[in-house]
Amino acid sequence: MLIPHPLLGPRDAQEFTYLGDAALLNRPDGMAEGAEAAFAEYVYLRDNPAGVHRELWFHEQGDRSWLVVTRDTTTHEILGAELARDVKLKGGAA
Amino acid sequence: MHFSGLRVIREALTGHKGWKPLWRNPEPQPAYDYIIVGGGGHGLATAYYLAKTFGRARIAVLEKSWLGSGNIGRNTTIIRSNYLLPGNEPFYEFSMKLWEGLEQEFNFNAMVSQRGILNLCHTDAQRDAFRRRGNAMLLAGADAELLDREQVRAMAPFLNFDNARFPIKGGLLQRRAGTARHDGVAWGYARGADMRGVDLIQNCEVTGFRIDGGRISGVETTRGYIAAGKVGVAVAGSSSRVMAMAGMRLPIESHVLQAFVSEGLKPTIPGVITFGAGHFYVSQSDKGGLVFGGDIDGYNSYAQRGNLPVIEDVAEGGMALMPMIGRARLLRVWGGIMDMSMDGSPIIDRTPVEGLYLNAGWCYGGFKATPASGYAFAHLLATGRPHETAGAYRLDRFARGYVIDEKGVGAQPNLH
Amino acid sequence: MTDLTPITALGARAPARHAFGALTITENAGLALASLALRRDAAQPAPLGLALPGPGAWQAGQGVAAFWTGPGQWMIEAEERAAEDFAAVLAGEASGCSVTEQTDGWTAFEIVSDRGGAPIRALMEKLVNIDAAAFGPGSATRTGLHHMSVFLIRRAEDRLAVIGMRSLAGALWHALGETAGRLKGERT
Amino acid sequence: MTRLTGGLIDRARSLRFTFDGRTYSGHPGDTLASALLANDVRLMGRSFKYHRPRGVFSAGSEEPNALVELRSGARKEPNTRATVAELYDGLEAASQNHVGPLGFDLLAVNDLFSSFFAAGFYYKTFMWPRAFWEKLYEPAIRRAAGLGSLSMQPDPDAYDKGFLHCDLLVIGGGAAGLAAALTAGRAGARVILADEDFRLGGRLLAESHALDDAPATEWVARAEAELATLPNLRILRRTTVFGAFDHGVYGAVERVADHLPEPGRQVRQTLWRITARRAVLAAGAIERHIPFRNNDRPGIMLAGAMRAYANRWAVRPAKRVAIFTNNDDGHRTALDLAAKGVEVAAVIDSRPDARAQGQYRLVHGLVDNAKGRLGLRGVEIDSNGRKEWLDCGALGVAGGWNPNVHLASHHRGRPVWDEALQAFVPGEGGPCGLIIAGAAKGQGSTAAALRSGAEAAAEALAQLGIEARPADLPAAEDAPAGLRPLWHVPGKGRAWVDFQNDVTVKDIKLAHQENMRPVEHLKRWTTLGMATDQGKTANVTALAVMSELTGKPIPETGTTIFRPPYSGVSLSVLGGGDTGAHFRPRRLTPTHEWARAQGAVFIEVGPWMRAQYFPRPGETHWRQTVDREVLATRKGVGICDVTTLGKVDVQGADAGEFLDRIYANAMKSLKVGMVRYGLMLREDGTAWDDGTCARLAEDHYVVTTTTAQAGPVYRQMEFARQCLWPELDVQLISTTDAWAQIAVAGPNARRLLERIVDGFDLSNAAFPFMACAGLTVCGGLRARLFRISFSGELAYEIAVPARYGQALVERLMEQGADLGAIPYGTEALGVMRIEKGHAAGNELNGQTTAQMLGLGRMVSSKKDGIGAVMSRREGLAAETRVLVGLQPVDPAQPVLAGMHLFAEGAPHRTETDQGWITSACYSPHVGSSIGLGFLADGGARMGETVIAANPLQGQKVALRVVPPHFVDPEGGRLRD
Repeated sequence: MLIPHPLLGPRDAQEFTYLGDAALLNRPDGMAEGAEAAFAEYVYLRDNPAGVHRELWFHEQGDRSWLVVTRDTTTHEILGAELARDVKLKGGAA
Repeated sequence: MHFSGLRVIREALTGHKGWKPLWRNPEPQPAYDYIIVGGGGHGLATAYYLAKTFGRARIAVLEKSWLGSGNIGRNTTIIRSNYLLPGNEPFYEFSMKLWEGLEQEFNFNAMVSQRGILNLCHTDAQRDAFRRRGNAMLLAGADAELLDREQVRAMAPFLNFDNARFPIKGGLLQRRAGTARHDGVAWGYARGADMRGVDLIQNCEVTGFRIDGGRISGVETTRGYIAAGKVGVAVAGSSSRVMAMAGMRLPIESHVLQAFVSEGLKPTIPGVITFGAGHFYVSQSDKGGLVFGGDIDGYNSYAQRGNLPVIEDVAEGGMALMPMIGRARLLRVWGGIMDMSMDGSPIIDRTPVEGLYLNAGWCYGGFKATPASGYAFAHLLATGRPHETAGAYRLDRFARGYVIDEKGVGAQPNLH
Repeated sequence: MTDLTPITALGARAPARHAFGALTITENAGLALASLALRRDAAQPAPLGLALPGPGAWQAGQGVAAFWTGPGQWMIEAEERAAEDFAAVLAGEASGCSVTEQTDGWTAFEIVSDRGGAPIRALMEKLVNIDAAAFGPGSATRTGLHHMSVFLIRRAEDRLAVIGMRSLAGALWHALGETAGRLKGERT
Repeated sequence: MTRLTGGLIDRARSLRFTFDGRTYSGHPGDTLASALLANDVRLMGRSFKYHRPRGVFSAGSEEPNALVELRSGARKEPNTRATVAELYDGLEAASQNHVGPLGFDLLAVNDLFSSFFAAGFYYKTFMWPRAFWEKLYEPAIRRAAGLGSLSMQPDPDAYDKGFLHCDLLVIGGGAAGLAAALTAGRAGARVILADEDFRLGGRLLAESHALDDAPATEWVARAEAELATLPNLRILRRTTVFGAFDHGVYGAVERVADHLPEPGRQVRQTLWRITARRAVLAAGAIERHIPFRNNDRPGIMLAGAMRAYANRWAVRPAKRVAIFTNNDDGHRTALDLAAKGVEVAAVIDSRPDARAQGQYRLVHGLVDNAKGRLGLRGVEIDSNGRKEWLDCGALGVAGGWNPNVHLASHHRGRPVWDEALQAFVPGEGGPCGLIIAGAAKGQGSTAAALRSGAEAAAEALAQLGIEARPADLPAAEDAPAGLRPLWHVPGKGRAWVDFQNDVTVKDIKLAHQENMRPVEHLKRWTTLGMATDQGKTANVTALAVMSELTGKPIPETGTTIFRPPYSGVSLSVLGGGDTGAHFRPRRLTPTHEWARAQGAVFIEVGPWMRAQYFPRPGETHWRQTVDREVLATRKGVGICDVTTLGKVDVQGADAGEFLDRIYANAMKSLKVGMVRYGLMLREDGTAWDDGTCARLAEDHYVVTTTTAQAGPVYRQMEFARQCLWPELDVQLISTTDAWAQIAVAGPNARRLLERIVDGFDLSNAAFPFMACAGLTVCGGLRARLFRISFSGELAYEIAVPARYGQALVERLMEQGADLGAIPYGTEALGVMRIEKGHAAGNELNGQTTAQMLGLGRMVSSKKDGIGAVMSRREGLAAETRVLVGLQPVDPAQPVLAGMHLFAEGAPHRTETDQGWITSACYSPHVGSSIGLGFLADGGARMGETVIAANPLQGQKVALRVVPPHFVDPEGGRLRD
């Protein structure tokens, strides 16, 4: 697989470490009411779609950027990749 | 039709005219008491035990493709009960006991072969962990032996003892573990269920659940609506998709695991050997192929195929462990979809929808669990109560903090 | 000056050097390294007169050079200044930045070809999944090599630097030497 | 030895080789199969199940029959296809899968009882008595099964891997592939042309057609010469592209030295991972056969293969041959062989209206039997009911051609049925960027293949924005095949569909009868297509037979796809050569060479090699050494390299806030110049990693992690920085390797360090427990000093630039000689930390909580640290097991990690299990073995006796529960 790094172009996926669903960007507020239920969902439940999936990859053997990659889980086709930092600053993975 | 050596001889002498279909191809009835969604190993075993052990009738198994086309049709055939945690070990040992005698019970040779599994260890800390695990196995009534380096060498002299990056220090051996002919298991259960009146309906995909007032009333399928008293879902690889139709999100991600077989070879290795430090495990099939695998590819996938780096990684592990396999050739690589759960352990439980039950999250270890999974799921469906060995496999264990995390890696499915 | 005697990453008093056909590999023990990262809202500096390069690039100056290592992050190299507190020098040149000493975190192997770029490309083909033909002079990147993580810098058509973690110097030397040795054995 | 005229062999040179011990000779350009045929050897192997005698069936990598063990000793390679093994001088080959000589295989008895071994028979018997399966039935089956055997010796050859990048990968160097390569190469694109053969040309080498009125081989030579001049094009001969992976990545194996007796200084094979922006699959087609009774006799082969042997290798398969065909292509074989002077007994054509195309006997009819157990002697012809035995030594069978869709289906895209071609062609869902050309997509005539290859390349380049004109191509034959399907010859007896696995038409009928009708059931029940050829010559025929039985058309009966690899790939080359000691790189500490010189014993710790202990002369057991190291450290001073701990430099205005969020405990409040123990949780609330956090300046911290978790913790810190809180001003960089970090522990630690620091006040008042500072040592060397202790003694860790680590240790040893300074390794380190009750990897195993570790109060509820919320879940809060110390009631008794704990008198079962021992050692300080463990309700059970059970090793030991601090429980030593 090749990951289209937004700064470095296509790179061997072997340089990356996979984490999973980009919803992990949306960490609940641990000090809020009902935090435990929110965290149980955040930590454990996944949409796990057969199709377009937004997911986190870490360019561990590269520039150490976390990326949000949009990929089809049925074909492995990659539809785009962004710096996770930018996605988060724009308001998260929703 | 009862299978026996005599029968084989008689048919051989009379041109095999007497063999009957292994199962019928029934048309779906309008309603059943029990519908099992998924005609893979776990679904077929569930139907079998529901009919045989729990004496239930009016049972159908709905399979979107051919019987046994799930992960039971593509795995590395290992059976074992070498678990650590009390939530797991008694269950897998129950499964092991069901394997022993399974073939005589369902009169079908699934080639259950207790040739042993040897987990190698390479550090003192690993040996400590193996001692803890081996003892946990013995406490649950399973068998286990802790071997030192020389005992391992006597069993498997072909391993790399002299020039290894991770020297072999010993191993944990379970002699009763081994392999079984995966398709044969599916067929044995299917035939046994069919003989007891279960309708095995192939090419029948469930496309929706009909839920009235929080209670299941039936399933929509590609072959029409079928009413049901209770519905049990056992669709490894598709669990999230199927349960989404009932409005549920699961603590599961779907990942691809590749498995490998070499060209046929004369007997080369005795039982199952696992090399944790190198992410490699191997056995040899009765046909002579080395059957081996390693880690999952590590990314969400429904594509049923993997990529080259894992193939290389697994081969590297194999060559590091047993360099004498180098001149053997890889014949085939295939990929299956794994329900990787958030703690690496399965779910056998009721759901918030009354009458709808879930059997899922087997990660890449569902094959060895097939008998116990079917038995426990049938128990749950028939009695409404979890089987005594499967009581920890609850859906709410994640939110409540009772996870069963054998590897201790937390809520990251690709590490389990 | 301290009276302690340093050793190279390969554990010797003197840097290693070996020729394999067209390629010569030399341990660059004198190279000083310091990382530089922009802090929030900091303007991009030009330390030691270097125009900091963009993603995938290496920029050489007089005895110093810089290569991009990540968004807002660079590694600064200085020839033959390993014995100095180069990070302190750099920090003085880059206010508003986080600077960290990195000299001893790495081992640099300089690979020089006496037959132009082809042997360098042939070596890269056997070691890294980076398109050697597209990795011309001035390119720099980090990638995997035999289960290790390395920086590659194409210093010139006939020169490649491979910078790996110091603790892996022996393993990296083995990988480079083994591959270069086999290339020599091949028909090239 | 019989050779025809012509051919692409070098008759000027002879190569000697042996087969089953007999010496023969061939020529450069031969394969083992062609050379054996040239020597009139027809019997080459035995089938898998019935051990039937078999000869060569094809002329390529689809070969199901002629499998041999090639080479000898550690280089022995089982299951090697004689049809692709390039002949070299001194080649040794042996037939396989037989007991006794090849001609008198004792296991051929299986064939006599074949009716007992029909499809699926295994599943119906061998069940009684149960114990007989492993002991009797299975071993017998396993010995009879399998094919070749391994040498059981390590592969002595070298392998490597590499990475190639191109605009266009052309797979296959036949007519279509050459046309594609010429088109793309001339356009200036970066092209790789790969072919599995040792010679480019593909089928063109096997045919007698003309291209532009000259032999096709002349055009091939010209094309090859032109390609060689293009700097942008690379030809990989002897290279099999075995798999198509995601995003244009292809796996290929180049057999660098398989055509040589030994590789010498080269690698034997190279694994190439090719990243191609586009690819053209020009893999040709594979001929299919027509099953009839006894159609597996040695001498019966594919008609196209027969033609290849005659034209390319100048080999006649027998003096007198016959052809059985359902299309015009079979007639070509007859013409080519006749032209070479081989006697053609007849062409038997199943099409009633077929016409002879030359001077040979044409029979309208079928072949329905064959005789000649070890080599064909004749075939029985059925011409409208008239039966006749026809003498012949070889029969060519031409059943039509199947496009070689293998790679096109690697992404599980299903081939589709082409009614006109009566064959499956690649369908939708193929690998992205892969364009199919030539016979692989049904463009089987030479002219069509050339055209299709050129067009495919132009199309691929157009997609990349590279302009290319299809290459101008020579005039070539363009005849239709005129095929009329004939899938098998009806009749009694066994007619083979899958040769290697002995699957016959009858087996398929039985599968149908037993309702094993879906194609996957058919394959699994009969083992069809499961052999080393992946059913390349069997699958489509089997589908057609099943389709006849079900009455459904072939496409409704099913399709079949292939999986990587295209043909067998040696595990050696997939492993790529990094095996043995170089399987994974080893990380060495800055004092590694020094430790080695001291005679240290090393141990693998994750990727690192660490000194485990430093034996001295006279010490005969490792325990002696470790006890000495521990006692000497606790009495004087010990020195240990702890560089392997992860170190992360954290800077920025918000560094403190950031660390507050990633640690369970507070770090923002840490004073500059101080160190704090830090505990990290996973977001699920489980204890994850621990270490120290030192504040060097207001905006500068240094975090240490455990050795094992250095990578994951750094990754998690970057995740927190980039994905959770990018608004914080924080910069991270690892400095693990940059600093040699040396622990100096023991009552004399301060005195020793005072001798090397440059005027730094080490007094307890000036530099108390948990202080840190930057300073210089040994006359101006930059250093960092941390007053932290893992051993429980007065201790420091001193860090200097890594290249000075060894010199520093030497200096410390020299300066500490009179203070009793000794080096200690990881064993002594472990003993001292157990004696002090510090948690390490065995306790922090990812399954335990802060509460279990006795650190529950460290988890702050006043801030939103990672994992804090989930650590409060019901199940975690209800956990009563806590870390305790354990000491044997009888000091002579052993304590071992992994023992399980039980209340006295309780049965030893899963249900009564109260915990386990995590770490244990012999404590020279206590004078007995001691352990740490998690015990249910352990905090309330001090002084109680519990039973540690180790049924695995037959041990039961009574242990007293004690606090987990065996040394200096008040902590006076480390604070003074």
